[in-house]
Amino acid sequence: MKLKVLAILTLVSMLTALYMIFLYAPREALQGDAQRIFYIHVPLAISGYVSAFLLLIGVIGFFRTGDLKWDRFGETAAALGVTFISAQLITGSLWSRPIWGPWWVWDARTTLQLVLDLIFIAYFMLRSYLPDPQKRAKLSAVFGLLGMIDVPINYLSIYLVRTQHPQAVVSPGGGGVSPEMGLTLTVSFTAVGLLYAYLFNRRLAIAKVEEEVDYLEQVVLAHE
Amino acid sequence: MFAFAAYGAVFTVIFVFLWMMISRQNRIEKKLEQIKNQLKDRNAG
Amino acid sequence: MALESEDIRKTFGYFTALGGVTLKVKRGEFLALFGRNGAGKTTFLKIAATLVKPTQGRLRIEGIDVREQPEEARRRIGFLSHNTYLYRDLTPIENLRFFGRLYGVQDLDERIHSLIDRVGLQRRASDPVRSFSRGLHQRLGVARVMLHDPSLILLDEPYTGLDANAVDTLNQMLDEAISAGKTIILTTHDLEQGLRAASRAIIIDRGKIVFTGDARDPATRDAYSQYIRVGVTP
Amino acid sequence: MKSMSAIIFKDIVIEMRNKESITSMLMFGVLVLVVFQFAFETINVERGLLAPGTLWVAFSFAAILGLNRSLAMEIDNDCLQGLLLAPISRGELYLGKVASNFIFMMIAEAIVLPLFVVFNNLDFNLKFLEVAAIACLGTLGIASIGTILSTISANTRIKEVMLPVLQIPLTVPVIIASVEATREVLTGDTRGISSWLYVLAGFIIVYLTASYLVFEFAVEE
Repeated sequence: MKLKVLAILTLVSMLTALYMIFLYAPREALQGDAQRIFYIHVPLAISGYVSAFLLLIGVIGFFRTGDLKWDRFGETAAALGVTFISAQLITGSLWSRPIWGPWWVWDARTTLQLVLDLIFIAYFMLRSYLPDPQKRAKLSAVFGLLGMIDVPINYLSIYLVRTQHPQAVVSPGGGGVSPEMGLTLTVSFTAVGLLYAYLFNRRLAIAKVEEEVDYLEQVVLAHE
Repeated sequence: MFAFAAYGAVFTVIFVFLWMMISRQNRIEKKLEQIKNQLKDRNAG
Repeated sequence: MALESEDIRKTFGYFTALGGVTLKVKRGEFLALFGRNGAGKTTFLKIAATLVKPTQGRLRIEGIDVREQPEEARRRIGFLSHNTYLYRDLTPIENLRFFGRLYGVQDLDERIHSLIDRVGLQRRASDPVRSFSRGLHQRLGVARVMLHDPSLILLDEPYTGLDANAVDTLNQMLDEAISAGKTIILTTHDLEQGLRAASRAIIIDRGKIVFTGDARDPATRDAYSQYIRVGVTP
Repeated sequence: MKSMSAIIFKDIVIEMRNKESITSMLMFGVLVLVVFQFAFETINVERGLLAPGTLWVAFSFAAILGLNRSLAMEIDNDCLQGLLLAPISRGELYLGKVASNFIFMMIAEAIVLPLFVVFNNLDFNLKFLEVAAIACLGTLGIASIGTILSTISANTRIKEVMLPVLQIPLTVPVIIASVEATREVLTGDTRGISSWLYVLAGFIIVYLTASYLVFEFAVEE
């Protein structure tokens, strides 16, 4: 029931956000229509970091309690992390091409997001080769922890490379920001946030049911 | 152009995620149905 | 008490390997654990050897709580399974020297030589273990277990793959250990070997103790054969 | 301390007998250097800028090979279980394996490094020693995280493939910092080197501590 309300809210806010991004927000003077990519790019990027944080919470929760529900929590966060960061990297590339020229610029944020994406993917690859739920939870929690404490160190090293090798880095939204743009960005943030919350809760619920069904299956098999 | 492509890509990715999620849900429901039938057969037999 | 377990439970995912085992083993006892494959006897032994952490329950080895002082407990345990945990590229002497240093054994070289003599590996003492037969391998495994003079010896299916000679050596060493006042817990599905020197016998099924009896009592044999035939003892 | 030295000594004796770990790392490292020479032969770029990258690609991939060998040895005949039975803490066991992995990587690198100098027409001078010092730090970073990741990957069916998948994303900071520090030494412009050394030291401290604490979760059933 709650999920349904959340789904409707998400849909409404997404449609509103789309309307505002393409029709309400003014055309940016320097970058043209390509600037409209930023309304989705920035919220997606933030949700990537949120995923990393939630995975860390799941890992710590699992270490403290040993409860598989924390494993499901972390796994869901990582799944959303892969999805949102991958989408965000594509939007970044499609912005970079018309504005900077190259498809891909190895600047600090892009590189960090890419590495984070790779860590999430490695996390899933590891899980897919561990059939036993308990062992999978334990080992992927260890990897998740090591991966998430990598993020700040990674950020530091990548940031240092950038500052020591100055490149043509144009900060996003080079032109002036009008109030309409600010409002559009806010609505877009809300839409992405709601979408994230909806997908997170739905996937978490599915994971829980899946575990229960697996359990039932085991019980049935045991009495065969 | 690029803006449309970007939003298209975002929606594609989210659609793929949703599709995978829903097919996973269907798989579970199927499995549950199977288990139910199995139990029914056993009680009948 | 050599070993005290209180309601030990272990689950792997949905599978319950041990469903609450409470067991007290006195010093100097020789306990034989019987049960079919997957009944939980190996899991129990691995928990007793601190290789596996129980999902629930307390365990004391020689009065030491395993959760609080795992290293102290491990110092008193010798564990032998059908895997001998020996490095194939090392010679018997090198293997024993390595484990002896991990356990902090005193007068190591002397001890190693006397053990090698006792298990009858004098002539092969400087060949890499890789070239050993299963029987020789297991003899060295026995030497590894005895190396640090453990007071609690845990044996998981030790007779698997042994030739008659090696079985004799193993039995002889177990008898010596018993007369030296050590405690032994052994799992096997070979009834004869299990009952040979044991003082108490236990049958585990589906993660629970279903039978306890004196090893010399004929009733134990009956219970075992019934268990094998019917599954669960009355 | 005693148990650590026992583990290191045991690994050295095994390595002297079968020579698997160091030979494979060495061969792989040299091959990487040679392939890079061919790959960049025709382009006209300054060698000093390119060389550090090739060196660290060689080091980090060779290290993965060495870690796989080192773990295969412990998995064979379930020796890892034997180590877990010993009265030493899981953390000590971890540090012992880190130390022996580090030593083997350093031995292989000690042979690859002079070849690197020869292939790139560099001089054997003080800079060479500085690069060796950086190699020490970078390798310790790789060994600290690689040791725990290799025990994780050992639980999967495809352990040899799983290790690089897990390890390479996590060692990005080590690779960046080591390459940049090496480059600064080779080009003589060492203004930023201290920050790279801090990154390396920070990485080593953070990962040695974290892995020391969670190693028991990685090895126990």
